[in-house]
Formats: sequence, C-alpha cells, structure tokens
Amino acid sequence: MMDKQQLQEFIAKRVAQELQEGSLVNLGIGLPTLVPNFLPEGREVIFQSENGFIGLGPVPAEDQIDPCISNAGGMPVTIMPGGSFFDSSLSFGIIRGGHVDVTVLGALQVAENGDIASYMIPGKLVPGMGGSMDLLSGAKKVIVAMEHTAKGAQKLLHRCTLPISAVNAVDLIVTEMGVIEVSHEGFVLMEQNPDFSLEEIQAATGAPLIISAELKQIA
Amino acid sequence: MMDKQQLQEFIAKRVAQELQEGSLVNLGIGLPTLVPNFLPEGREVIFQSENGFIGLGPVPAEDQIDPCISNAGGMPVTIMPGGSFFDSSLSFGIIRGGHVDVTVLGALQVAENGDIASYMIPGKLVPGMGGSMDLLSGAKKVIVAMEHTAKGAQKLLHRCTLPISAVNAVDLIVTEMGVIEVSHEGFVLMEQNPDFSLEEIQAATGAPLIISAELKQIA
Amino acid sequence: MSKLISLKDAVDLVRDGDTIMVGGFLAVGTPERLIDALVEKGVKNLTLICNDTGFIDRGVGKMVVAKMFKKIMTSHIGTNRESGRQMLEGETEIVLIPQGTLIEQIRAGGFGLGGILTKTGLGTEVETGKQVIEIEGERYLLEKPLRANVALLFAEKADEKGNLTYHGATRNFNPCMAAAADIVIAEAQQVVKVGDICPDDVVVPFIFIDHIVDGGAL
Amino acid sequence: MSKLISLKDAVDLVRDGDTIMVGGFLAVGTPERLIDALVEKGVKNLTLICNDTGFIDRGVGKMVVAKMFKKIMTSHIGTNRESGRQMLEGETEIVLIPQGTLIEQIRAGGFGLGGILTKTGLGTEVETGKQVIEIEGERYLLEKPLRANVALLFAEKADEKGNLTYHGATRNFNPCMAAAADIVIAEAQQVVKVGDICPDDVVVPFIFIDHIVDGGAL
Repeated sequence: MMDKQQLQEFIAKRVAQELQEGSLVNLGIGLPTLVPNFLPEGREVIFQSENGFIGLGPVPAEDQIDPCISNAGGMPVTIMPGGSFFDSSLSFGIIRGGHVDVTVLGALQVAENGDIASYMIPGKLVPGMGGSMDLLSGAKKVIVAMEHTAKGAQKLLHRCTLPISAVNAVDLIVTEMGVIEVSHEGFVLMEQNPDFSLEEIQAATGAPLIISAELKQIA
Repeated sequence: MMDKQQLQEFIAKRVAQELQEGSLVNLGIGLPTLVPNFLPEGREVIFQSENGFIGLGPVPAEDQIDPCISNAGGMPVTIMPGGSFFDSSLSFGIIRGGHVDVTVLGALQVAENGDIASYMIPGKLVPGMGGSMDLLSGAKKVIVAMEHTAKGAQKLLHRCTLPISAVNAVDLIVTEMGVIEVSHEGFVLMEQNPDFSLEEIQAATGAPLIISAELKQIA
Repeated sequence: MSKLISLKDAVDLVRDGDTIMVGGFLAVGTPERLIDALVEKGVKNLTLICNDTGFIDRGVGKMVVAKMFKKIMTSHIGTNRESGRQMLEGETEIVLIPQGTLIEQIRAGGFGLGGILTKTGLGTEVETGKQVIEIEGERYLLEKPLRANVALLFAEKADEKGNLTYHGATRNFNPCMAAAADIVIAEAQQVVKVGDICPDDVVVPFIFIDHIVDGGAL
Repeated sequence: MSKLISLKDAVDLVRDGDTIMVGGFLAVGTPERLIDALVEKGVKNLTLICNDTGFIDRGVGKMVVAKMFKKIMTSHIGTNRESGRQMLEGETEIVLIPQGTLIEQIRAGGFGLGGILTKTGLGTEVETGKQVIEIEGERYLLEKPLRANVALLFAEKADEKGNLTYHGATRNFNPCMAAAADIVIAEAQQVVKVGDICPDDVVVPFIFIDHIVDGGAL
C-alpha cells in the first residue's frame, strides 16, 4: 500500500509521460506541481503560469528566492532561460486562445461525459475557480491528476453532483488505480495499476468502466 | 486675403488655445499637426499618436531621424521625456476608453447635429477611416479644424451628404471664418474673424448660424 | 510636477462605500503600504475587485480581516480562511468570477468596450442570469465591463510623471486596472526621475496614473 | 533548437489563396525582407489583414502593386494610390475597418474571445449587416474575431527561441497578430542568443513564434 506521498508521486510520474517535447503546459496547484520532477531526462517541456509567466523553473534554494517570482500558488519558483513575464490579460489570452497544449489539474468529481467539478462544495468549502475555468475551456488537452476516491467516496461519476467548472472538458484522468480516457462512450480504462484488480477499480468508480482492448499496465 | 499657409496657421493658432495644461491630445494628419507650433509658451500638452505612443515631440533635424519613431502620418518625430511606446491594442484602449481629452481633426462635412463625414467620397476618393472613427467615438472633446468651404462648396451643413464617420460627435469647429460650437440647437458662432462679415460667414455655411450673445472676435 | 503624495493623502482618496480595485496575485504585486494605511484608517463598506483575497496577514487579506468589505468580486478566496468564513456566514457578499473573465472585464472597463464574449463558464453557475450570444454557431457568455472609484496598484519603479515598470510576476492585474478607475494610485518600490525609464520599457504609461506613493523596498 | 530559417523557406509557407496578417503602420514595423521575397516569389489570390496598405514602394504596398491580393481588410488605403485604383475599378475587394476595431478583432481571434463590443462605427456604414447588442441601455456593435493562415511580423530583436522586443513605434499590430495566425514568422533586425533578452523586457513570448528570419538592419 502506498502512503499519501508515494501515491501522489505515482500519479505525477505517469502524468509526466503525457507531456510532449516542446509542449506548453499549465500545472494546477497541489499534486500537479510534482509532475516536472518526473519528466524523462532531456525532455524540454515549457511551463506557463496564469499569474503571468512562461518558463517556470525549479523551486530555488532559500537564499536564492526572488519574492517577485512565484507560481500560481504563490510559491517561489525560478525562471528558465528564454522565459518571460507578462500581465494577466496576455496570460489568459494564451490560455483562452488555445495556446496551452496541456493543463494538469485536480478535481473533486469528474463525470463520464467529461464534466468536472473542482471549485466548490456549497456551504462548506468555497475556494473559487481561480484560472481553472479558463484553462478547462481553453487548453487543448485537459488531464485530471487525482486520487481515485476521496476517503472512500467515488469521484468518477455518472454525473457530477457538485457545481461544475466546465462541461465536457476532461480528456484523461490519471489516478493511483489507472489511466482513464474520457470518450464519447464514457470512461475507458487504458492502463491499470496491477496493485488493483479490475473489480476493485470498477468498485471505486461511480460509472461503468469500458476496458480498453489494448489495456496495459501502468509503466 | 490669407494664402493657404496663412489660413492653415490662423486656424491652427486658434485651436492651440483650446488645449489645456496637462491634457492628452490626439492630432489628425494635415492641418492639425501644425497646432503644437502655436501653443502658448510654457503650456505642457501631451500628444498621443494612434500608432502607439505618448509624448510626441517636434520634427527632428535630418540627421537626428530615427526611422522607428514616426507619427500617425508616418512622418519622423521625436519623443519627449516621460513618453512611451506601446502596441495598437493599448493605443486604442486609450482612445476608445475615453482617456484622450481632445482630438483635433479635419473633415469633409460637419452637420449641425455633430455628425461628421471625413473618410470617403464614394467612387472618387476612399482613403479610409484609419483611427478617426475610434477617436470620434472615444475622445472627450472633438475639435474639427478645417477651411470653412471646399473650393466654394459648403462643408458645414444641415445634414451630411457623404458617408459619416460618427454620429453627434463634433463639439467645436474652427475655420478661417470663426469658431463654431455644435450645440443641441445647431451651429452657434462663438467667435468671428473680423475679415469676414456675419453675412459672408452665413453664406458660406449650409445651415442656420445662431449668433452667440457673447460673440467675440478671434484673438 | 511630481505626482508623489504621502500615504496618508493617498488613503484619504478612498471613501466609505467606494468600489476599489487592488493589483496583485496572492499578494505578489500588491501595494502593501497602501493596504496597511487603509486598514489603519478604517474605511468601511467597500466593494473589492481583486484577483484573490490574499492571506490573513498579506495583501488585501488584511482588509478582509478588518471587515472593510461589503462585497468582494474575485476569482479565488481559498488562501484566506476569513474570506470563506465571512461568505459562509453571510457577512460579506462574495462574487466568484473566472480569473480570465475578471481581467478581461477590467480591461473592457478601462478600454471602452461594451463587454466581453467568452466560452469560460458556459454551462456552469457562472452562466446564471447572463446573456448568451451565438456567433457563427458557437455560444459565448456576455460578461460586462468593470470599473472602480479607486485603483490601488503596485509597481517596481515609477517615474515622477507616473510611468510604471514591473519585475517578475508582479504585473498580473496592475496594468489593466490602471485604465479602469477614476482615481489611480500606484505604490512604487522606487521612484525615479522622468527620463530614467526608457520609452520602450514603460509598462503603464503615465497618463493613467493620478498619484504615486513611495512604498520603499519590499 | 533555433527557429531561424531562410527567407526562401519562410515565404514558401505562404500559399496561394491564404489569408495573411502583416504587421506595420505606414510601413513602420513592417517585415520588408519577407514582403520583397513574397513579391519575388509571386504568390496569388491572398487576403490581406493589415493596418494600412503602405506606399507603392514600401511595406505591403509593394504586394498591392504586384496584384497579389484578392481582398484587403484594412483601416486606411490613402497613402497608396494603387489600392484606391484597384478598389474603384473593382479589381480588389477592399473592406475598410476602423483601426481600433481591427486591432481588437485580431486580438480576439488570438485570445479566444467570441468578438468585441464597440461603439466605434455605430450609425455609419460600418454598422451595415452587423449585430447591435444593447448593454445597460447603451448600444454596441458586435465585431467578429479575425484570424489568418500566416502572420508576417517585424521585431527589433528576436532570440533563437522567438522572444521578440521592439523599439519605438514599430510594435503597432505586431504583438496581437503573433497570437492570431496558424503560422507565425518574425523578421528580426537582430537575432540574439536565448537569455540575451531580460524576461521582464520580452514583448512577444516565444510560444507564439514558429519561425524567425534574420532581416538585418533597416
């Protein structure tokens, strides 16, 4: 059994394989920010951050922090050679205009039609959507990276029960149990973590899983 | 009788008096570009140009020309201390957003309701509107600076006969004959060039002239 | 003619009941001195337009804690538990707006556009009560322009006329807000002479800026 | 991985019948080398989106003289008598668009907005055939986004990744066009190494630029 950290790293590692050479990628806060740690050696992926820059680099050493250079979670980062800073209207022009190849973000729920709920639990927890709704509507590919269930409760559902952030937006879901494509027919299990049986994965999923004819083990 | 140049300078000189200290002003090509030559000593007026800058200064000496620094007519100019360059979307944000205090431009016709025709004579001369339509709709005050007639033909009319550039846009008209305010009641002659009689001015005008109770001579 | 004024004179321009815009993204690029002075002065019943509500001890979050807002229009309140508490307990009206829509509404307010047309928020609660326009078979939400009485901005450098420059990710909402308020006050880390900023490097032209406050180094 | 290509390879990306955007304002900030190479190659039936049609011997005006356009969308043709002649004799379709509307339509095309809402052109021939939207009692023209197959841009400097900077009034339409075309080619007066442009000074981020041509000094 993986602990929380191992589980998150397992997911981040698999997501990293989805990021193509030269692609422009926006990472949500939390788990998605782990993804760059697992990029294959030598693969150049360009990270964009909605607070206004391109070319996010690794977290700096304590004594190298520039308080003006932070990611969309407000955490200190660095900027890679060739990176640039700009204002929010250009930043969301990039996002809304379809110039971001991939966005990786978490979710509270994902429906089999690609609807996603990710910004509020009414009456309880209301962080707000930040830039996520724009990313969901503008990015060419949307990958949800999250734990398969929330304290046992299903998160992959027939329909979202929480307020949604976007309609038909999600393309791929990566969890500790497997890799699921959101197709016109619904959830398709493309890759399986062999630590879980197909029965266990289906039981943790609130909608029918189509098993891909080319089902593989998560590498 | 004034020659063409004297006449243009006479008009430009009167327009210059309208420009307040610290105001942001956009000058159309042609006659309006003469206005800065007649600003009262020490009055600081800021000139904006729709091709993307604030702080236009005088025409440079031949050997001081920077081909990248030109006005909206494509002519070489200089930039004043504190000036800045930007792109067309910001330039027209300034214009459309009501941040320009005064625009001074020429016209083919002006109607007594403030309509202005200035961008084409169908089938004959079609230069296009350039930035003028945005200036007419966005600038706080619109001053038309032009000769009172075109080879004898009236240009101040009851209604424009040429395609208009904007509706109800003109606030003030300065010609070699006088200064005319465009009011809800129509053209009001505020100032008179004493070289012309009231009858002559009316005869050159294609709509009734209301004579202001405070009619003055052009200074 | 320098636009430099004191912190006290600057915050006196903000009145009870005003709508204010404040630059910054999770308190990066936020005018902290102006915020501190406003908290000290104790203005009331403000409406805030800001990307987020910062932290309880940084950015506009300090004003949230001081209960200075009756209404907040923002994209995110998740980093300030007091915003969430005030919302859930009905003390403060919080209007959540997608970040890309919010910045574009502010830009439209400053740039004389009648509104913006975006797909963001279609089919979500964001759509509620709003007009949907169909253009060539595609549906778009019509979102209206936003303006404020006062904008409180951050800058790295300001010259004495009010030309502004930025470093790093501190621009965010600041340049668009500069055009969208009746009174615009910029807090600069450094105030320089006119001419010290190259005309090619100006991010916000001085015509938008009414007053400058010397904020000193962060 | 430099994006630098030859002039010949660059113009081979423009095909007969394409819609092209070209940066520049009365030939200031226009990629003259690319234009010369296109004229030499002789592409046909293009649609041009450009602020103006330049002069008969400068800017896109040279392409007008070479009769390369079937349609031109522009704000001004008054400095090029050949544009006017082609229009009046019905050889070329010329669509006149207010300059502020044109730049905002291009921005909308690149930035994923469904259109723009402006008062410019209301009550004039520009309104003909267009939707008018009423927002809070005010009328606005709905103008649609513009995109192109290829954008031909000018820059002062480009680094090898494609980050661009500008000097003087050469920006004009270039930055917005960078986002609004499928293939974007920048002609830079000077090509520098990655890292030579400070991240705070980049005007057009490299992600928009597909190819760079070294145009040399003007």
